[in-house]
Amino acid sequence: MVQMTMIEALRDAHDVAMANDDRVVVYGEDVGYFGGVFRVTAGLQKKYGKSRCFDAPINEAGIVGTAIGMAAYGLRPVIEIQFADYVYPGMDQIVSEAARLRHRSAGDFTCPLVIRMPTGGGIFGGQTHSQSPEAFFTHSSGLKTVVPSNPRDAKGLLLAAIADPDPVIFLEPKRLYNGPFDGHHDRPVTSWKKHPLGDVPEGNEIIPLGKARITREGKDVTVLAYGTMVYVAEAAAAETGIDAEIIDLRTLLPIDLDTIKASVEKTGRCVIVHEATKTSGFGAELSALVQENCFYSLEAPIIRVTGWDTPYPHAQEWDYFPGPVRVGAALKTVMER
Amino acid sequence: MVQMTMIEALRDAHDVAMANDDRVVVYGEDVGYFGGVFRVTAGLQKKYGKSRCFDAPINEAGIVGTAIGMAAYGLRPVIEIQFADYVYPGMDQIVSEAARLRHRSAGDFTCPLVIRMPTGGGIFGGQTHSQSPEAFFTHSSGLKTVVPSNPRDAKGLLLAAIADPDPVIFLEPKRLYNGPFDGHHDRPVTSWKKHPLGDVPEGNEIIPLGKARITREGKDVTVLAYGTMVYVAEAAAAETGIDAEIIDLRTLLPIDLDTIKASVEKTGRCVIVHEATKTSGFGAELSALVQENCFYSLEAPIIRVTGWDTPYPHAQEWDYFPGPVRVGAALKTVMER
Amino acid sequence: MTNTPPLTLNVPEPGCRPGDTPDFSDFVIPRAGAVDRPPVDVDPDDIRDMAFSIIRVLNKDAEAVGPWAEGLSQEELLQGLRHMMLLRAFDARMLTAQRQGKTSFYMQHLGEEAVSCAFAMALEPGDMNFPTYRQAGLLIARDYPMQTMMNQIYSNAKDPLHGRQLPIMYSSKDHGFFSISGNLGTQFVQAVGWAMASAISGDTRISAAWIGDGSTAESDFHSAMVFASTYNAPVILNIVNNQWAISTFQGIARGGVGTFAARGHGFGIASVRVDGNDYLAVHAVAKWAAERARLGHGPTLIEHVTYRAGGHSTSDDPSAYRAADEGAAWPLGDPIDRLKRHLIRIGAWSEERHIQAEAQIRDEVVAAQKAAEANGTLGQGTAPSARDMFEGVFETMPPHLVRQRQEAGY
Amino acid sequence: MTNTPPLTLNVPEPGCRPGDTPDFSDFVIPRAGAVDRPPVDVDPDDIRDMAFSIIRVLNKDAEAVGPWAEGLSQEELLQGLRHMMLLRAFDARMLTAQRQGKTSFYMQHLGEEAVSCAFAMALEPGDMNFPTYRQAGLLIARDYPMQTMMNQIYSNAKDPLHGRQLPIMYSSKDHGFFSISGNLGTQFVQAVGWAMASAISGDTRISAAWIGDGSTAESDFHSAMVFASTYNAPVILNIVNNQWAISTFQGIARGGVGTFAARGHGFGIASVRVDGNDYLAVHAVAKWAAERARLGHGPTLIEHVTYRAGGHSTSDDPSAYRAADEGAAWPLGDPIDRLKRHLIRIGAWSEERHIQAEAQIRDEVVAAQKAAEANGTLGQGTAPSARDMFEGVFETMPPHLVRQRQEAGY
Ligand SMILES: Cc1ncc(C[n+]2csc(CCOP(=O)(O)OP(=O)(O)O)c2C)c(N)n1
Ligand SMILES: Cc1ncc(C[n+]2csc(CCOP(=O)(O)OP(=O)(O)O)c2C)c(N)n1
Ligand SMILES: [Mg+2]
Ligand SMILES: [Mg+2]
Repeated sequence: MVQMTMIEALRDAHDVAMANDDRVVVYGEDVGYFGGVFRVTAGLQKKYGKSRCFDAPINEAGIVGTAIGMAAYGLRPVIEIQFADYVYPGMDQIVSEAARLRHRSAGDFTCPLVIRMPTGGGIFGGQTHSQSPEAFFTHSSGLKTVVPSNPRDAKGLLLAAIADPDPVIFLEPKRLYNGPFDGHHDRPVTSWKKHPLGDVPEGNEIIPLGKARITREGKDVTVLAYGTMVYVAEAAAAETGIDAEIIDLRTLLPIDLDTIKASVEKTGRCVIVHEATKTSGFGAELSALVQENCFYSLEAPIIRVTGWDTPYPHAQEWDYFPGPVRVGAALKTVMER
Repeated sequence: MVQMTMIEALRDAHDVAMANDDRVVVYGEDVGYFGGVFRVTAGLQKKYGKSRCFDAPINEAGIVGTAIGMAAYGLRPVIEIQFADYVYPGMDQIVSEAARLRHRSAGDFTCPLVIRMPTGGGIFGGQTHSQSPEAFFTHSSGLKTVVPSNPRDAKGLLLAAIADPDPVIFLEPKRLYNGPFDGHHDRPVTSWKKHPLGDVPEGNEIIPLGKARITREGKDVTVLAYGTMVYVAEAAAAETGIDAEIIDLRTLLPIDLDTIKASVEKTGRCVIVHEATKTSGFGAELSALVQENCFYSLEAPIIRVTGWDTPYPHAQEWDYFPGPVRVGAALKTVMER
Repeated sequence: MTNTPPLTLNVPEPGCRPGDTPDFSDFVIPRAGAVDRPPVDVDPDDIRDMAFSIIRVLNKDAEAVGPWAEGLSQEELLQGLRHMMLLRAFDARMLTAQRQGKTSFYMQHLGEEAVSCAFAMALEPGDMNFPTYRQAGLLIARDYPMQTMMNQIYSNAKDPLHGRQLPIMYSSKDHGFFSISGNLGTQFVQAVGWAMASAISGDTRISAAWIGDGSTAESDFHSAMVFASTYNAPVILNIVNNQWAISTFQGIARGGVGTFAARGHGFGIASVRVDGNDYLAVHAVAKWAAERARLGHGPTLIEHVTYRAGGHSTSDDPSAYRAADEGAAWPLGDPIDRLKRHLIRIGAWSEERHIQAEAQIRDEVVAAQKAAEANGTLGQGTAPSARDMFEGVFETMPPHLVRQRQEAGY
Repeated sequence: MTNTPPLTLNVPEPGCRPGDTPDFSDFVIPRAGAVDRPPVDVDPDDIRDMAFSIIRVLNKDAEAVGPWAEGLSQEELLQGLRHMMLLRAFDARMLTAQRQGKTSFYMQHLGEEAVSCAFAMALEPGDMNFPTYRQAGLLIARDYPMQTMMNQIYSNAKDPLHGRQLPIMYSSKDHGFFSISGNLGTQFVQAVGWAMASAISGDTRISAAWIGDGSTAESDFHSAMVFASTYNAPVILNIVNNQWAISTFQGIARGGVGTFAARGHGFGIASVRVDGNDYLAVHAVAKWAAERARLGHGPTLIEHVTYRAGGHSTSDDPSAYRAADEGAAWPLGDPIDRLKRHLIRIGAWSEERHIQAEAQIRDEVVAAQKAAEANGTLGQGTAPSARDMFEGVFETMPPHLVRQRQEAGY
């Protein structure tokens, strides 16, 4: 085990995968010589050469499109979209091509491809460095969508994503790159270097996709969260004293329905938290799933705490961000009903 | 009143809008000389000249992007995406630009723009002529999303969309272009020319966005549907004898929550039907909204009847399409619980 | 500049619309043999003029002339003729089958058979095409079984794509034929990625990208050019300029530039035009481009100048937007007729043999069709299972799809 | 072809990385005055060479020479100098303010001031720019209040964009400055649409599109070229080639072609390059392009050749990827210095007056800054209301946003 930040853990996953498998190639904007604007790929070009880690032209459609061609050839491209906010030009290649290649060719061609992108806000990045577009991906059949919340998961899930035979969208909550941010933006954040989840196994240790993790057991209410919101939920539980069971979904699709069901059947209550815009966000799917599967256990309406249906604002960032106060209020409300 | 098919009604809406307002310009692939592959814009170029109705290069990003520039200039572009399946290359311009221009410029620039596209399956169009991508739009703050289900609504809602000061996504269920298809693909479809909803008011009669229409009153269960599914739901109600209240949402965003709430509070049950892929489809949002707003009225779990989480298949079209048998089964299930 | 006249919008118009007399007199056609054949390591900047000319081999008298006339044996030419005739006969039968309701949709190649048939023979096994819907000649010429193509078209029980795809959206990795997408342009940049992968892997295989004239307007065309140029990818970038994109003439996509091939100049890519109705020319140019790619000289952009003699698809009626006799006036002639006349001229063929061959090919196609129809047609006879719709979305079916499949009753 | 050597991937590299000695000896710079000035109705095909040269007016001795040297009075030149100095001083203050935590982010123009400042003066009121984040000179030169820019940068209570946008993402319709997007390239094609709208409306106004060298790789660049070319839109398409895109040198975007301007050739668009550090040259070329557009001769693509002397943004440290002294070695010099020397040479300016002007401009900027800071800085003092975040998503707030605003407590 080595103590790592999330950036280091992601870099390590790349390193391990590239060392083990020649087919793994890594590219994206500023990814090669410089090592990425968040430095996730720093050092890889030097170590593995320019044809395995390189800078790409600023063209997200081209980055995804060429990666699909490479995956069809037999390589295992791992590409970076500099910010999740910039994925839309690549949307057609992702939704119409990567997601459907195996199915439409009946397995004649496949698309083992990982598309990494920093996601979420909390860094005063304004509307184009803060978005959480996961619902676009979960609505596209043929994609898996992963959101790690700590260095250990980041490494294990990224290794699983790279090993996966199908395209995986890998969303990295950038506010967690250095430590477990809980939404208290006026307080310092502990570094992963001093956190148990910063303790990362060496080598090729995979965390399977599709398995959620209960980060806090509780009996009062189930909180479904992922990414940064896991820590916000933990803070809210601690601050309200409500005995919440917090589930870090880790993989949004395929979703770990068994874990969710077992928990909601136990608690009878459910709060869903995400940073993305509310309407048609992934929380809607979670809410629908919970009510379809746990209707008779539910003692109160499910509450969604999410970003608002507005662009992500710059100055009003903390009014937009679903912080511990809003999550705490939802926990109280759901307990009072 | 004139008896019209949906195509004719849409054409008439264009005609009225272009005649009344010089700022209305219409373009898209094959839209000019030929009048569109579904002939919605036939005759407009001849009547209004080549600079108000013209053919566009095959570049959806460019079609949307230029339209944004035109809207910012002060025109009112109405553009056609040939099939909704081809909107993804234009996604960045829609989501990042059209949807956010007013907000990000604090009203300095606005984007009154209508993006029309034929949507839905049932024509053996395979995976690239059948999709229903409405959930992508409802998740993007700043867009309105409209789905008419008959000629009268098509005209009135399109006129409202063109008059709207903000960008509107206008999804036309292509299976309804000629008549109210109810999913019984082995039976002939009545033409709109013999249907009361084919009776379309002349002139500039607007149907306001954001207002649902109850197409069938009932007391047993509320069915939330839009587009083709309205007729499927009607058939299912008739065939099962279940006294369903069927709501044609017409506008998905802004959603008419009042009408939904009043109905579910009355019936205590809810079935949601759409053709799009289930996971993160608009049905998820509807389900979440209903359970948030009507939790204490609900006597049974809300059921979603939707397309499956697979690409839209060619040969298995009727296995994918949520037809009256599946909707009827859901009505029975929801009544038995 | 304050008193300038009002601006006006320029909307390009084709020379001829229904009711007009077709007139191709503006269309400059160099004589066969006129264009030089540079070495494959030529600097793209030194052959800019080739983007404004047309490489042609067969002249009016059906002789093969000039520096691009070489390399194909009589046997190969006869084979080429057979491929094109097969494709045309195949198309004719399938158009009829569609009209008979045996399938939902079909797209033909009428007039464009040389492009894909000749190109196919210039690649090596292992190379990969990223075709559009109008290059079935790549399969026919590579002996992909017609019956299998028909099984796909009929979405029947033997359809290798299990009924999932629209008719003609074939896929065959073994035949160097990438799965066709219904979304225009996407494959153009994927081909570049495949070629980059080959280069990354130290392989010797190359890829070929395909796009229509209208679809060059798509953004993925640009992505392909940017990546191909930057990484010097071993790819052949084919534009099939058949003059029309459904109802829209090529001027709407091409704008103010003389030719589509000229698009390559903005990227330093070697760019040439070829007479797409001249089997020998297409083959020679394809060979040259393949050699360039394989020897590490990078991408070549080829504009195949041809004419879509039929409708866009079975859903289209071209008489609504172009003169009925425009095809007849098309100055580059018919590819089958031209190769046939050449073969007769060199004494390798005759009118009689041609008529015999036509009959025999028709029989072959009919036999394949019968066999395919024994497996069912769309909605008739055995069909791919609904269960199969849920398979193959992922390698391993995740729980939510298992649940949905069960809910669907399979 | 079976025994060909393995392929390899070409990954372009800049001439110089940290530790290397900068070397621009490959960079061919024509002497000032060398490039012809064709009439505005020139056929784009006749000036293809201009895409491979550089229009320059100021020579080594700071004289204005050649056919592009004309038109600007001493007063106008002094004004130009002042605009560039204002922009530089503004940048310096705001960089410091960002370091002091008064805002989250800033992007400067160091070395590129001539491009936007000179261009702004070539347009007419009513014309519309679609800028990127590095053309604030368009506002400064059009006398947009610096204090308002700072209010935006500080997201304070007087921010015209109500705190919604990232610093420097200005918008001012009245100043012909379209709302800046954080997504690269999108505005390039929107500008074409605006120009098409002007033509559709029989207006006389034109638009100007802006994009960086790296961002020309984006697909929207292609969309813009296709639409501008097809409809002959009255638009000026500006590429600001400042050699770098964050850490990526221009070769990654440009690929195998000599210049970015050459991209226009594939579309039949008049394409020229200009010395972006030469105020007079930029102004003259912009005037020429504007006249072409306004007179209906269509789009012009201008590559402004300049150098990003500073970091990409306040989040960037260029020493990690380029030689520290690369900027100093940049052969086109500094735009302010060059115009200053020219003005001194023609007797309109002096070192003393320059020093005075610098001090005075600094004072002006400081005064504006003080006034802006009185309205608050990011997170300090009065701020845009959270309530305002919900406003303006639509013209009329729909019920779901009213509910959310209430839920949020506003
Ligand atoms: C992204 C996308 N947009 C639009 C379409 C609809 N469409 C199908 S074929 C076609 C015309 C293509 O013309 P061209 O590229 O010239 O090819 P051709 O049919 O002539 O071979 C159009 C507009 C599509 N399939 N995909
Ligand atoms: C669609 C999109 N992709 C990526 C980015 C991230 N990004 C911001 S600026 C930049 C570099 C742009 O370089 P260039 O176009 O040369 O402009 P310059 O900064 O040099 O003025 C990148 C990659 C973005 N803003 N938008
Ligand atoms: Mg074509
Ligand atoms: Mg740059």
